[in-house]
Amino acid sequence: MIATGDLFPSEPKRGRVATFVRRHPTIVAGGGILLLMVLIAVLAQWIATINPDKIAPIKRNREPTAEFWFGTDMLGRDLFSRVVYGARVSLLVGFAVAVCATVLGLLTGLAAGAYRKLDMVIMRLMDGLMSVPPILLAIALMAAVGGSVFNVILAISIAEFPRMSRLVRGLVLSIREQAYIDGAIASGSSMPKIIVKHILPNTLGPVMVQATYICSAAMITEAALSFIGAGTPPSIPSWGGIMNEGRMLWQIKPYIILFPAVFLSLTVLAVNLLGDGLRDALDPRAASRI
Amino acid sequence: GAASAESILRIKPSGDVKALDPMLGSDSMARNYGYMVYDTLFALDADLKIQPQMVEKWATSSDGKIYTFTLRDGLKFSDGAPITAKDVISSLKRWSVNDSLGQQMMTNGATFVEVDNRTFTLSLSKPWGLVLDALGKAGAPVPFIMPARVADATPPTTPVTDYTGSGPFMFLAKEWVPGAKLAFVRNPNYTPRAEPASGLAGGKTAKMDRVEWVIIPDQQTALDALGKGEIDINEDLSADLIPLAKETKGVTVAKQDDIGVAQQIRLNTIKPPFNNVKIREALLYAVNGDDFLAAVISDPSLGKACKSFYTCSSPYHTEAGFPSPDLETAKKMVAESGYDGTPAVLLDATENANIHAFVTVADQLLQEIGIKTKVEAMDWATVTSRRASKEPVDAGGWSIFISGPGGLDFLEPVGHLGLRSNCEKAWFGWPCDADIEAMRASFADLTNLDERKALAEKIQLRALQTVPYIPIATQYQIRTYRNDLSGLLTPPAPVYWNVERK
Amino acid sequence: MTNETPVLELRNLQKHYFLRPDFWGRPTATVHAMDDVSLALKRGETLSIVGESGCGKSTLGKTIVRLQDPTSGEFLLNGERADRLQGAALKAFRARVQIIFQDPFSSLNPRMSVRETLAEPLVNFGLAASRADIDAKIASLLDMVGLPRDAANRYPHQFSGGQRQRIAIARALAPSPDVIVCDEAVSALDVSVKAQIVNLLGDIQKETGLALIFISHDLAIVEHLTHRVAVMYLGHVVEEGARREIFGTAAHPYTRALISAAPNPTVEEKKPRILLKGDVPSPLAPPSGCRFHTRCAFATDRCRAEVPRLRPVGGDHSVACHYDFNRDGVLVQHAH
Amino acid sequence: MLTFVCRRLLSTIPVMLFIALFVFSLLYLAPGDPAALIAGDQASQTEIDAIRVTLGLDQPFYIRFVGWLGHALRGDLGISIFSQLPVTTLIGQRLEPTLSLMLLTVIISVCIAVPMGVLAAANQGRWIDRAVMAIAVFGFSVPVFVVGYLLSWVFAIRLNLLPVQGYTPLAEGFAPFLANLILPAIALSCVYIALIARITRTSMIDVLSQDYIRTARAKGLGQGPVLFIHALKNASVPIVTVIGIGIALLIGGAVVTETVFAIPGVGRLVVDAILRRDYPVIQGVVLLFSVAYVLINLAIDLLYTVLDPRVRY
Amino acid sequence: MPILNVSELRTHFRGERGPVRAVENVSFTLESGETLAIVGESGSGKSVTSLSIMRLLAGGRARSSGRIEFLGRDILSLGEGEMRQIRGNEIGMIFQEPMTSLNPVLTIGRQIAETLILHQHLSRAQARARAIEMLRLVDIPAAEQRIDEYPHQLSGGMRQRVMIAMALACEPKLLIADEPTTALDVTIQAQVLELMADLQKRTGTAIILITHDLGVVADVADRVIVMYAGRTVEEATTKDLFRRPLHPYTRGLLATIAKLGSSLDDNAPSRLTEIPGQVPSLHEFIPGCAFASRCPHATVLCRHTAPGFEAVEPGHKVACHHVERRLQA
Ligand SMILES: Nc1ncnc2c1ncn2[C@@H]1O[C@H](COP(=O)(O)OP(=O)(O)OP(=O)(O)O)[C@@H](O)[C@H]1O
Ligand SMILES: Nc1ncnc2c1ncn2[C@@H]1O[C@H](COP(=O)(O)OP(=O)(O)OP(=O)(O)O)[C@@H](O)[C@H]1O
Ligand SMILES: [Mg+2]
Ligand SMILES: [Mg+2]
Repeated sequence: MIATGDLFPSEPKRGRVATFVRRHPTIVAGGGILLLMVLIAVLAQWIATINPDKIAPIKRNREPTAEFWFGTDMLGRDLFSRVVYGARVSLLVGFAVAVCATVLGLLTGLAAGAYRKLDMVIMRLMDGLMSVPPILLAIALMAAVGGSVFNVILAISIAEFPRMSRLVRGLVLSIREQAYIDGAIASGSSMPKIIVKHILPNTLGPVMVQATYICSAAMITEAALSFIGAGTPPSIPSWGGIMNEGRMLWQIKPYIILFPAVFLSLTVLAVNLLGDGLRDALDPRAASRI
Repeated sequence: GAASAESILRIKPSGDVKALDPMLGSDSMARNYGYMVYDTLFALDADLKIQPQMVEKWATSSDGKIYTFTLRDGLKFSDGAPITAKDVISSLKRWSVNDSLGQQMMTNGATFVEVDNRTFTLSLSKPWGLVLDALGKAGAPVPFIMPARVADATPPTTPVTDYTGSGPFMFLAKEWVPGAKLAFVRNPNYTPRAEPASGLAGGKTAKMDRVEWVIIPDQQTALDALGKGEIDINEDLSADLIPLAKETKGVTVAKQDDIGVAQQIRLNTIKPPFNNVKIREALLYAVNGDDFLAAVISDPSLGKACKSFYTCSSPYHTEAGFPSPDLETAKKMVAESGYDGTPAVLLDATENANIHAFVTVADQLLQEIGIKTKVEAMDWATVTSRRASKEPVDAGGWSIFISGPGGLDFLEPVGHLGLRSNCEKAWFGWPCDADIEAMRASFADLTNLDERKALAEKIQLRALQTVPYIPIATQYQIRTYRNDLSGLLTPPAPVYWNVERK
Repeated sequence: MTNETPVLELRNLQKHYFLRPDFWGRPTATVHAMDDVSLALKRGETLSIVGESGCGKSTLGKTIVRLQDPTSGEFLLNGERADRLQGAALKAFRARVQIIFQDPFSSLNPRMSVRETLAEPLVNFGLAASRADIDAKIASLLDMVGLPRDAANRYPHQFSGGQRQRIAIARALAPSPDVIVCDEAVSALDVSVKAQIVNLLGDIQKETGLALIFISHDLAIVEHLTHRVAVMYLGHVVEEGARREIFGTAAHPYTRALISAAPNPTVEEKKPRILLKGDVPSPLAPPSGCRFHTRCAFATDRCRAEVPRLRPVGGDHSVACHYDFNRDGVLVQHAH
Repeated sequence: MLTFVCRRLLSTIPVMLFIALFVFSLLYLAPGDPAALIAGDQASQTEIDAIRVTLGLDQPFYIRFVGWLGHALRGDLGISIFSQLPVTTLIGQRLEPTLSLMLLTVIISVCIAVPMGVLAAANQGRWIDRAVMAIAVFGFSVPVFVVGYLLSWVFAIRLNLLPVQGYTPLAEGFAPFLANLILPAIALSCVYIALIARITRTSMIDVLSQDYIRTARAKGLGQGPVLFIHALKNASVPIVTVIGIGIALLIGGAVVTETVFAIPGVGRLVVDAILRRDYPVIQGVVLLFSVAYVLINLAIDLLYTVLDPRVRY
Repeated sequence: MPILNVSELRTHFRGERGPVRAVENVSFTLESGETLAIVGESGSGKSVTSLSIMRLLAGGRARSSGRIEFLGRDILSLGEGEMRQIRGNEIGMIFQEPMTSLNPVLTIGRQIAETLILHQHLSRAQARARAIEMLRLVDIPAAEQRIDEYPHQLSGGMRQRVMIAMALACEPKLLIADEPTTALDVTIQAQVLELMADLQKRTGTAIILITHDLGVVADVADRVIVMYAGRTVEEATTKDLFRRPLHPYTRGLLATIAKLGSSLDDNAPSRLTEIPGQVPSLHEFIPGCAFASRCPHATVLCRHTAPGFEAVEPGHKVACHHVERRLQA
């Protein structure tokens, strides 16, 4: 007489992989594409058959064919090879900026959040840096220090890290309010130790998510910088650079822009998806929602 | 309905005018601006012959040391004030400071004397054959005539801020948006000559009420704007867009002028590796202008790799002594030159597609003939300061930069920018050769064309030994414009009088 | 009772929070969170602090474990001044006075395993010589709080609320302190678990002679486990005494109202509730005189003007009220 | 409140000083010589040097900085090395296009992104949410110039509906003004829409799980009032914050957009100035940007008090 | 006719690790003017039961079965539009946290008036006047001024009174109060409970009072339902339940709870009675009695067969296989 049975059909049992895929489709998709891009970048030498820097003026501006899959540019260089090698610059810039900005952001953010006295100074400096639009800062830096991949990374990192710093500081301030920090103080931990053992690990979730956004923003900024001619030197193939070189021919030879644009968009998309996925996966509230 | 509305000509110029003062330096955009706003004493006609412009008549003393000029009657500045000999003298003095011909004129002891309102004399300490060439020169800086109050008050190193002019158009300072827009209206106080317009000479009749220069940074956007009639003229179309331009309805694609620009590889002759003349010579063998042109243009009519230090259209053009491209010889020469392996630093102004392409080709070429290279990417602004450095290449110096100055400065030996070999005073790269300098100086004294041609050839032969720079090719600038325009002139500087809408 | 020195003694302890800095950064508002509190705690004894939300209970707790510095006044641990300690001395002090918080969810670092959490005080206070020593000590701590030994390798989210509170207790016990402050340590727990934890604390106290400061607003639980009670109202201690005195013969009108308002799970006949009117005033602008006068049915002009001092009213019992009341809460006489 | 505003404004002075010094030293370190650019390609070193002296570019760093600072404090941002026009004039000319572009972008973005985010949040986990988020992420991923080119190709060239370039001041009529601005604003909106839609969604999801939303539902309110009256206002603080932060990004995007669509705005002014080393202009624009940033953020902080009665300064 | 008749209500959630059986077979009836208390520990399904009645559980993730008859209508089969007519109009609801249950950015006046405009179709002015009246009714001093204030400007007790005013604005037949006083201080709690009892006397509204505080139950409820792990284990009049608890869990619960006055007969602190063990996870399907794992009297039968929820005396229902034994004892 008592009704039993579940109101929801019981879910089919899945393997761990299948469960992960079902729960975090964005992480899987984003991670997958990103992995592919990393592979392309790492294996560029073997994937690209033609030297990307080899100019051949007679073969300039060819449409995509079996020989030149993505066609050639105005110097007759093979676009496919350049796009493949371009993955290196974009990914390098993306990852390196993410790492630099994260490290800088963590250092300053933790210091500001943990030590009241530093807070004012650091945050004013960050305000200052933030009030200059990243792209302008980057253009100015590039003008000052010259175009090289390293300088692009430096410029974008300087422009991006204040945001990370603010995020970390905010996290630190809220984590400091947690009772376990008081518990750690009562357990005799010193402030540096608390920062390292208690605060830092608990900022990592949001920081990682923010890092992915910085990574994607950096790739876009790199492209924009290259696009206005203030980015990586054009001798190094980068997606933004290829687009910049091809932008004039956009209406006659749209593929010159389109191929690198698709690669860039895919990569940025992948990193963004990964970030969104991570955010959902790491959100403690998501976890407590069962 | 031309009668009803104001007629406007909208032009996308080849670049922005950096400083609104055509006498300040050799910026060609400033010169183009100058032709809109100012007039000159003499000017080149369509056949590159010098014709009087503001001058009504002139005479030379028998010893060739005193010139007397009389201005046309009724000349007025745009503010209505009459143009006097005093204005002319002040303008010429200001001009001569920054112009190499002007400087030569001054070293020949030039002094100006005002005779009356319309007449003045120019006396020289010794005869000098280039007086009219100097006063009628079209390469920047051009001796434009401005009010004496402006010319006297503004040092030749500072841009003027009073834009009162003597030319067919008036500049509207109020509407000026630097970097974006310049507007001109017809100068009501200008009296054109009676002759028909020819080149930079003749009757400069402003047939449009208003001319606007609209700066559009993106080439593609500019061409689209032309196609849609948002602008009427698009100067300096990128060669790669020519096929698209040809497909665009209602648009004509044509050469801007027949002189073109002198694309060249400028070498730092005082620091290794190119202080070694053997290596420079090897480069003469290595460089094939056609290969370079192929990197930027598909249409062979848009450039010419004439093997000469003089531009292809120059009367002195000669290929005498010029080697044919031969990579093997070049390699051999480098091998024998005692090259110590110092890498050549190439300055790559990446925002300029042409320069970047040439640098890329040159880089590959140098490597092929066995010279180590290092390409440094930068913007043009950095190039302009970097090339002034006389440091060794590994201490912020340089070895090569690519430049394409207007061909006007490469027509004849005296005004020749590239051949100047007066050491420190020479153009960047500082070639140093007394022989060339002596021959250039004596060139001015010759008046006979054949003698001049012979001397020009001798200078070239000598230059092939000293190799002050490597000429690549003459490249023509392309102008596209709406089909409904007529009367477009093709002098070495783009000018917009005489243009009207059909 | 003997005359031994109290483990912990508070003398006129005061804590103000300064808020809303003006243009020059000077505070424009002061929260009088704890004013002039004097209390003493003996070894093996439980002192409960009761009172309504915001009356300064947690402020007191945090101050005596030196999570914050008092504004004025002093407190002594085993007869020695502890309110101004710094550096090594402060660290040594921390080992003697521990704290357990209300929320078992936020009081443990979610990223640290139970072992790491428990090892932290052991390492910091230099109480373990080696890894093996740490493991042994952790095992015995887990035994003490009734958790399985394999709990050491798990993380907080793998435990229920009651179990987490046991971990927190184990952490507090790790340096074998003299005093543990329990700030609402059982308030967030379910009834059936609450009993388990209260009993556990009692057992440990019996075993180790630990002194407890038990902060709570649950009067029934307090009455069950405590030796002495201090009643706070708006930062002041209004009444203090052995639990029998407080729950049997409360002298302060506020204490009486508090006890009568506490819901009692019984359907047998109860005394009528004393209903207080109005709300607790803001500690930003505490009322003059007796801070309770705005809600007190007996308030007089004197109450509005003069701050009553804690005065003994027989035995182990003091009250801060100008007046005396009989058993039924009727005003009997002028006292002072 | 007034105290708060004063404090905020005063505390920005060191920020500005820092920025000014930072940019100034950056420029000082930068190679490139405006004198050489003025003098033109063929000029000799002596001519260039002469120009440099008249422009005062030969003076040491600190003298130039202090001089600039002294003038700047008096509201005089100096004179452009090239055009010889006051920097304030130059900026003034360019302000309207840039402000209009940004304003239109913000309006378009907010009008599209907020409903998008609300919709996604209200349907969290369903396909509609996924679709909205996919669009948003995509907006992030495509560089603004690619969008710009595509838009202008489709609407200006193929369909011949709108001009491809240029700017018409508002004074010359709203229709031509809008015609010139709509494409660049849409191109620029992409990133911004993505940004706002994302934060709207997150913030709304947060708010929708709050107790007072349950209260509103328990009162019998329908989906619309619950989302737009009860939830959105609560979710607005982070949204507004992001809109503010986004304006800094917008300025960056504007630089590129202004180039593609040939809009004479501040972005192009500063890029040109950087490429030419027109120091006073760069300094002036950077100062303008930091002032704008500070004011925008101040405005947003003040807006908080309107949006959330709990916030008081 | 009873106002509310809930029979065999079951509500499950879709969880990542399979279904969460939050409510399993809850049945009760409620007469008008009556106060029914639902007690149980945290997670026992009290709130889910009330939210199921209001149909306020997020669609898609939650499903209910059984029957909820409100004034003869089956709530579970009503359309969303009809349901909205009931919410706030015929059934009012008060939530636990007065701090978070009021919208912080809207004035309290607006929040009260909103219901009136929606359901009673009053004009703004009328609704405002009525809102002021309601505030007076719940003893908020200076109601005219307070009405334009925001929730954060009120104390916790006042906020809860505003919640009550809001819930009662349309004079609902049924008021569901989910832990209305838990977050309040004892002295304030007493005020609020007094107020609710007072209002009920005046309006005759039936009340479902959800709480885990047996002290509150003893003070205000007519009848009590005890829930454990989503199931009802005992239902009785308040007096019956406290005097003669029949289910082992109820007994345990009553024994566990500290009662005031213990110090009067015993001088030293005393141990409280414990119920050993933990509440079972709602993820597991429990075939037998949910309390079996912690019950000292549990038998094999208890572990395998769920006991029915049956009346063992008039008005006293228990879900236990061994209740007879206890009745005899
Ligand atoms: N860090 C702080 N800054 C400013 N005011 C504070 C701070 N901490 C506490 N207060 C204020 O001090 C007063 C006392 O707070 P405290 O936390 O001690 O109360 P409590 O008795 O523990 O209350 P509860 O029962 O709610 O925990 C309160 O008014 C509180 O708002
Ligand atoms: N939205 C939901 N999704 C999944 N599970 C839920 C959801 N809401 C509640 N639950 C689960 O349902 C069970 C019953 O929850 P409910 O809120 O009814 O408990 P309660 O008796 O009200 O407890 P408390 O006294 O803590 O309020 C809990 O285990 C809870 O985790
Ligand atoms: Mg507290
Ligand atoms: Mg509940």
